[in-house]
Amino acid sequence: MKTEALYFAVRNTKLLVGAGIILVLLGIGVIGPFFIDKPPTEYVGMQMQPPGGEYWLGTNTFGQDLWAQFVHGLRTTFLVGALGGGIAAVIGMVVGFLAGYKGGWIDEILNMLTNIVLVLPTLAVLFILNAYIGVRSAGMQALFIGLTQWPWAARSIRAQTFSLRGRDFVDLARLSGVGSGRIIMREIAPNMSSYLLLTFILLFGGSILIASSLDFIGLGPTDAVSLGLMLQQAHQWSAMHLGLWWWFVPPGAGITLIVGALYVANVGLDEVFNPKLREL
Amino acid sequence: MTLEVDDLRVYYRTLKGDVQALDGVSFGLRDGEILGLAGESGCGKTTLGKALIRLDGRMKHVGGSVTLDGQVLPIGDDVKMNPYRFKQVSLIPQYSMSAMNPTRKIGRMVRELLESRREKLDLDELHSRLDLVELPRHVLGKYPIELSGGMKQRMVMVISTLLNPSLLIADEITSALDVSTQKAVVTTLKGFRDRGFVKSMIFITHDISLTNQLADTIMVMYAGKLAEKAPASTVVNAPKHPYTQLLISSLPEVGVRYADKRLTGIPGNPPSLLKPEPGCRFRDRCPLAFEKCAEDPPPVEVEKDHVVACWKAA
Amino acid sequence: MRRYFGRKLLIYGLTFFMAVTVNWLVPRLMPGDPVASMLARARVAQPEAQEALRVYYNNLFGFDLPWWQQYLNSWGSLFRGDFGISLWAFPTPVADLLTRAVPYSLALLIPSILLSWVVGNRLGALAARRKVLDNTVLPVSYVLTATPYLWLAALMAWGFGVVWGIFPVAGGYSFSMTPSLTWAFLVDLFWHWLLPFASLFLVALGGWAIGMRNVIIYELESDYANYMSALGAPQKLIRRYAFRNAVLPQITGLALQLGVLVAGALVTEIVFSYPGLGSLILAAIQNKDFFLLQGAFLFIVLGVLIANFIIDVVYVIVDPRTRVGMAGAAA
Amino acid sequence: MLKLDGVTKVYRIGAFGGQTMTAVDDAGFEIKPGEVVSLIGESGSGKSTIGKMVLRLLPPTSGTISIDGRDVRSIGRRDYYRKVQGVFQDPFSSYNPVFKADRVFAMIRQVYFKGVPDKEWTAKIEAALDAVRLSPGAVLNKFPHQLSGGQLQRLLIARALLLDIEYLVADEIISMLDASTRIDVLNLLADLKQRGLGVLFITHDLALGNYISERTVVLHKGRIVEYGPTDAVFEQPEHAYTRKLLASVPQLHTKWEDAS
Amino acid sequence: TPTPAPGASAPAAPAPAAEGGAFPRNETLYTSGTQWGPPANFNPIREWDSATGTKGLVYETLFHFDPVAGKLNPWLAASGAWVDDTTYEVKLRPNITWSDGKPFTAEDVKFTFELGKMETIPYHNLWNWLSAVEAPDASTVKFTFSKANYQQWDFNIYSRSIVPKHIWEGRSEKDVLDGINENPVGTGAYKYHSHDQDRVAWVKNDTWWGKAQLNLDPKPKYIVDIVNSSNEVAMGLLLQKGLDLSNNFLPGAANLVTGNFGISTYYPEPPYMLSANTAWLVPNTTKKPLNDAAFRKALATSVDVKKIVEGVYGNLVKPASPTGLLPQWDQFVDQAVVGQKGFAFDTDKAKQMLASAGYKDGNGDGMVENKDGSPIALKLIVPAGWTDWMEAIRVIATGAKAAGINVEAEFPDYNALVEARNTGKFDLVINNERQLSNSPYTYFEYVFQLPVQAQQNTVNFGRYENEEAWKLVQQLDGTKTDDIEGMKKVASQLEGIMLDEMPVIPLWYNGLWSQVSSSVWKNWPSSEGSAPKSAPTMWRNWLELGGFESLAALQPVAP
Ligand SMILES: Nc1ncnc2c1ncn2[C@@H]1O[C@H](COP(=O)(O)OP(=O)(O)OP(=O)(O)O)[C@@H](O)[C@H]1O
Ligand SMILES: Nc1ncnc2c1ncn2[C@@H]1O[C@H](COP(=O)(O)OP(=O)(O)OP(=O)(O)O)[C@@H](O)[C@H]1O
Ligand SMILES: [Mg+2]
Ligand SMILES: [Mg+2]
Repeated sequence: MKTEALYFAVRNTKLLVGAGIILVLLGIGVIGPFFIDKPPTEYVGMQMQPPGGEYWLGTNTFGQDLWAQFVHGLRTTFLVGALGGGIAAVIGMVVGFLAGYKGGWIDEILNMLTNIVLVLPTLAVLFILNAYIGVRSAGMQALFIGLTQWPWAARSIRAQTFSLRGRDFVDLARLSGVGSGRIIMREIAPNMSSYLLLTFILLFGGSILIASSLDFIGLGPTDAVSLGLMLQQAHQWSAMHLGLWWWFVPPGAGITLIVGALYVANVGLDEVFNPKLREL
Repeated sequence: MTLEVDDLRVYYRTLKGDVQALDGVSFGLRDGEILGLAGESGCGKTTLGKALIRLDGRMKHVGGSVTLDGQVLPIGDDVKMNPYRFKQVSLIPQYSMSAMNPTRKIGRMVRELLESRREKLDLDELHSRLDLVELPRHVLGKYPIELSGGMKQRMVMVISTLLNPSLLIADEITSALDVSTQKAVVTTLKGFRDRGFVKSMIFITHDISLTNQLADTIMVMYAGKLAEKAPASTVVNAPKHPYTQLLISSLPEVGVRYADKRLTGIPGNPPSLLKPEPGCRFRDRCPLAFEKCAEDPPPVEVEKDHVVACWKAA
Repeated sequence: MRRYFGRKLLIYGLTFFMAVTVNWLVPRLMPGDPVASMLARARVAQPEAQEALRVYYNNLFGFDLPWWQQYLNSWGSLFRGDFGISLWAFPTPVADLLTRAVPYSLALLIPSILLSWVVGNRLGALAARRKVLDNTVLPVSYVLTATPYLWLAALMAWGFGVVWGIFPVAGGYSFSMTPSLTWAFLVDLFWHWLLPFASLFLVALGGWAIGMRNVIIYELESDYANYMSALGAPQKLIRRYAFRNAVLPQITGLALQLGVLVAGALVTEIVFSYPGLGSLILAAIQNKDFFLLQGAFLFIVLGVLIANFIIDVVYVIVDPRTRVGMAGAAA
Repeated sequence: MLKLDGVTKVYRIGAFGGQTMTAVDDAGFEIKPGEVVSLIGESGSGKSTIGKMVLRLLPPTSGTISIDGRDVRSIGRRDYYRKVQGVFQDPFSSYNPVFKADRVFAMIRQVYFKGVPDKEWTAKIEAALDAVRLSPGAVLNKFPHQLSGGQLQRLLIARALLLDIEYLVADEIISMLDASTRIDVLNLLADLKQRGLGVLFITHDLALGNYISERTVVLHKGRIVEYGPTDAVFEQPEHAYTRKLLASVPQLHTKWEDAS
Repeated sequence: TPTPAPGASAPAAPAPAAEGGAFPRNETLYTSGTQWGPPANFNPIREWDSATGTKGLVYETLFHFDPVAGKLNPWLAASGAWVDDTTYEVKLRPNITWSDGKPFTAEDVKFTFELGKMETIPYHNLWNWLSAVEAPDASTVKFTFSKANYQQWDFNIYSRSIVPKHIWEGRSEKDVLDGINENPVGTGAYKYHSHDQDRVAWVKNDTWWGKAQLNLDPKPKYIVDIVNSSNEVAMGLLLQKGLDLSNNFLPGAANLVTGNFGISTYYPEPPYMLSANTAWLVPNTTKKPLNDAAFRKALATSVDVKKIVEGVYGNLVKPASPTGLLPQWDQFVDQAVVGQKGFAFDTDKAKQMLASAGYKDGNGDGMVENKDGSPIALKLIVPAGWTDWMEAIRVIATGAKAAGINVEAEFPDYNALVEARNTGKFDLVINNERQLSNSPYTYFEYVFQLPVQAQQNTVNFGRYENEEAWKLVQQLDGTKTDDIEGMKKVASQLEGIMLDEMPVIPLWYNGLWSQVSSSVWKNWPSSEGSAPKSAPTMWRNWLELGGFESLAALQPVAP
């Protein structure tokens, strides 16, 4: 079963392309900053330089090196995505597992809560929270995103748990005297590990998109450079009208590439795990 | 002769290679005959049933031919096969509970299905058939979800036989039912045949006792091959193939008690169909096996209508 | 059925209740003296105006009252349609600003949601299990859904507006116009609407196409589809059935996506300086106009809840399963 | 003695348990050590529900289940499961597909045999496997999908045997098996019975119930319609439902038409 | 430097031809850069948030002030003069009518100034030293003072909009302060036309008195002021010729000027803009080592303002003079004092100054310590999100570090910054909250005002205490505005104190942001040729500082 998944994994172009792009970008984001000696906000002098040999992505109106910003921005963007997606996934898992496994009134309450948060337009909530409480670090931003993005994950995990709970091996574990927590962790979760991975990937991508919206609206972190902030700055400083396309095209393309690659890899994985979707 | 299957080979394509699920099966079916298809799980019953109407994506028609009413069925070609479906070959699926589009009223679905096959819906005929299976006529105005499981099954039976096909395939349609419902279904099927809604029928099940209630002929398969085919009573009472014999003897019947008579099963497992070794596929489990079994036993008609594929029986 | 709606309404009610409560609570959770820090944030220089604002805020929040009374009062004013007074556009009532902006937002949202949903579903359905189409529609759709709304909007504004100069890139209508029911004005309005609409439409389109493709593949593999093929029904009919059934989860998907779509519209409006709620929210954030922000928030929540309810009703109308199931499964 | 007394199970379904459905209604019977009681009834009649209640996977809505006179609710779960175990209908779904099949043993070890040294444990497993006539080499260290249904069911029984159980709930344990394997498992149960095990044998196949059990309970729509020694139930069924059921059983050597 | 997208200069977007309720392009002046929210009111008393043009286009003041000539120009007034040391008499022009046809009289002026007796009116504190306003006849207003603050008075007479008594009489205090004042009735050259969320439109008042009496005749029939949603929008509109005058800070505007887009600024080369206010680096003089003037001076010497001007602002601003006095006040700068005491960027000199003041790097980390050996770690703050300033203070911190002063840039929330600044809980902060005015008095007041209070809300954030300097500032206020020499004398002394003590460190002059397009209207103010030299701006309170004159000088491109 595992070898079969691996067999399909290495033959699935979607997965390979998606994962490849993500790895390359991740690599740039993780390793890149070590090769850039100056901080990304340092202005290196020449302003509005188009992309070229010295400044790969050119410079902006202050003469900041956009490649340096891009590289650091990738890092922040991945961080916010991973953290926000991770937090959402954890909450989604806890709520989903508990509701799905325990059932009864716990399910009723958690389900109600999930539905409530689900219909709330979360970006609007984030606006309010960020504007008031003044979220000013990437970590906090990720936390807030995580706190609002979990419901659909919880919902689908709940459904999956619910169907797994009825499986005989769960009953068998109970007959072996195993406790609920252990059953969830050791019996149910491993059975949906691929599903959990897929959920996390989607949350990861979603968090990045939300973060970019927040950044763009001026509620981004002040202690970091992110791709969304680059877009915001480019917009604020009229890059479009000044013809500085190299200021706003790469960060947006970066986000699109990351999120798109995540989604595509997700489909690839889905096909690997789910025989029904495999191409014949 | 309605149906003539000749040396049919259908394989499943898998990663590890072809699963030879149907490896040279030949048999015939006369007008009005009901063939019960029995055998251990995984022996290729479903594969045979599917091969006669619709191969799924992974199935590959490797060889052999199927002739129905004198026409060779293009079973390997999904598109060319279409005109024969429903009109000549039809099936009652195992999944009757979910076989109907949940969002269409049944009557409308039937109409659209027929129209798509350029057939006119004969409402009177439909009504009379509904009466026959004791379904109220107003079910046509309902959604499938509004019917109980038994009603859905009967409805599907009516739909599948609406165009009076020559051959009807019923694969495990009773295995999820309790005994009294099983009986009703089987009786209905028989009625269909008797009224000429279907000319002949292949009834697939692993319950030999049940097959015996309905089938004129029983065909026992083992690991993708035909083991024995004979009139029902012959199979039940005087089987010739060692596998059939062992199978029959392991069936408890009402009245047989452990305390009185201890039945025994067949030791061992059927062989893998991935790269089966040549020779009789049952020989590892066969109490009568001898050297000759290393060669493939050909099906031999040992007496009229009684075909056995075994060196010992021949 | 009544139970179903009852339950839905309960959830919506609770959601609204929670939104209002959060709205009420958040300023009170701010560290320090909220009035003082709001005054500091509102860039009002004049000391006199500051004082007036302080009095105003204190009255408004009723900080001298017991908290439960403050809370009840907030509900009271809400039901009177009183969202307070905007600081940014002092002394315009927030409700006025919102009602003026909402038509623009709706004009973007409703057509883009509906059209993208319809077209996206068609596209996805077409693509499913058809190699060539699948290999073109799908990648494009993925790129589209992965695109941040704001970026696509910026690209379009740049390309069509700045570089080619075909479309205006800001405002709801030209500054040379005064609103009137003339053709010239309506054309102008449409011209300004087109780009923001198109960028919203495109991003959303991708999502629906992908969703539909995935759902319809499951439908095409479902038992009824298999049965129909076994009976020789043409692909056309099977696809038609599958499409209809796949659309149903997509309706639910629409409800789930509403929040995201609204968010997309907000940032798109900002890129195009389109005079809807998004631009209002941006102004509120930039000018620390918390009354406006809160008002906009409640407006959006209310809008989304109403839209959700409409979707629920539609769903019940189109899916017989829910109706039957809810009436209590028949024998 | 395992005894059910007035056991009723009402499921709440729908939102906030708005609707109810009585799956088991006032069921009472008992199982003695060394005895097989078969529980027969059509699909949905509440057989599994009873089995699960006995296994304490579901709490009864009312009524009591007792073992040797003690209400089971007063017994700790772990102690209870040392005495009462179950095997379920679908051997394939009884194993967590992502783990090796012999993990079912390891789970028991973790809870009940923490201190037992490896060697002793291996010996214990081998003994249990022997009792169900499995060879350790053939079944240990394999994934569930690498084993046949019969093997899997026997492994589960072996697992139960590790605990020196007194009662076994066998819920349709053979219905998914092939005719030829079926009888082997059935024979195994019969052997265990002779060793003093009490078995609640749940089935919808009357022939099987008849083959193995001492007493039979016939369940219809959650109610017990017939309860008595198997011979009596099969030879002189008192309830019309039982008779109908019996008449519907396909017999190998007699056709329905001939019977009626 | 790259040029903006070439297509940007292509003809305006083919917005459908203007018809119906539209403003004909060639008769309309489009402006932007002043309003950051929807036009909220037309109440000239609310001069901080009334719709652009309320004051200046509709309501007028007694005088205008010409910063170039440095003198008051009579506007509604025909003349004004001190009849004695504490009495000021204004003669009004004849034949001025309100736009509703009623005559404008001395009673209106008296009424307007007396509104200030209400506590919430912005000019309420005028009555601390104004004792009475009389209107002996229809064209004469007499102001009697308890104490004559000549400099402040001049500021008042060109700043206070005169409102019609017959309409405002009887309005409650709340109405006066908070009223929206729809359909404003003024004496000005324009009348209210219409407004929407994102614009306010004014239409020319054909019977305006100034046509005859001032010989001014503004040509635009309509003035439409567009509410800023962002600089981006303003720039886009400007490039598409949808906007004639943009008073936004448009970073990169230099490129527009040099890049053949038909867009120009006051100066065709750096600094492109006139100067409007000074950005200061404010040290908290109550904290060690910032309480040491020598240290402050060393810090001032370490700042590379040129780098900020070029790097951050792309030369749109110019470095401030060591006194920080705006160029318009050049005559008050005592060059001798500056030559002797002034400072300029010089890292080595800064190091030297630190050393000679006794600040040494004892622990060898490259940064000097306090005289007592404790480490120095100063935080320089600007609000988060104020991007140009954020950039600027990074430069400052870098320069300071190079000189051995450990300065870190930090970006707190605006709210936190204001709190820290007003309560004196900061080390270093940037501030520019003083505009050009009629008098350098306002600047010195900003720097030296005493007494220092628990909360310093608008002035002297550095809490610098120097009684002598504050006396001098008051003395300056008491100097008559035509006594230039007297003013210069006081100013020179104050400049001396400033340069010795460095209570604040002037950095650069923020520009009077103004980008104009000559596609529809020409004759914009410019440093070149015979073009008008007035301020090309619609900024709040600047219409009286030359803004209106600039509008009035415009000529249509196509007649
Ligand atoms: N999609 C598939 N891919 C690969 N192998 C398959 C596939 N479907 C069936 N097989 C294999 O083909 C063989 C025959 O399967 P088939 O379903 O015809 O058996 P069956 O007799 O119908 O069994 P059952 O009684 O369990 O329904 C089996 O060995 C099975 O493992
Ligand atoms: N968790 C549950 N919630 C609600 N109803 C349930 C639940 N489990 C079972 N039921 C219902 O209770 C009734 C009895 O179910 P049970 O599983 O005991 O039947 P059974 O006799 O074992 O049937 P089968 O032969 O199909 O296994 C059925 O109608 C079933 O639908
Ligand atoms: Mg089968
Ligand atoms: Mg059951």
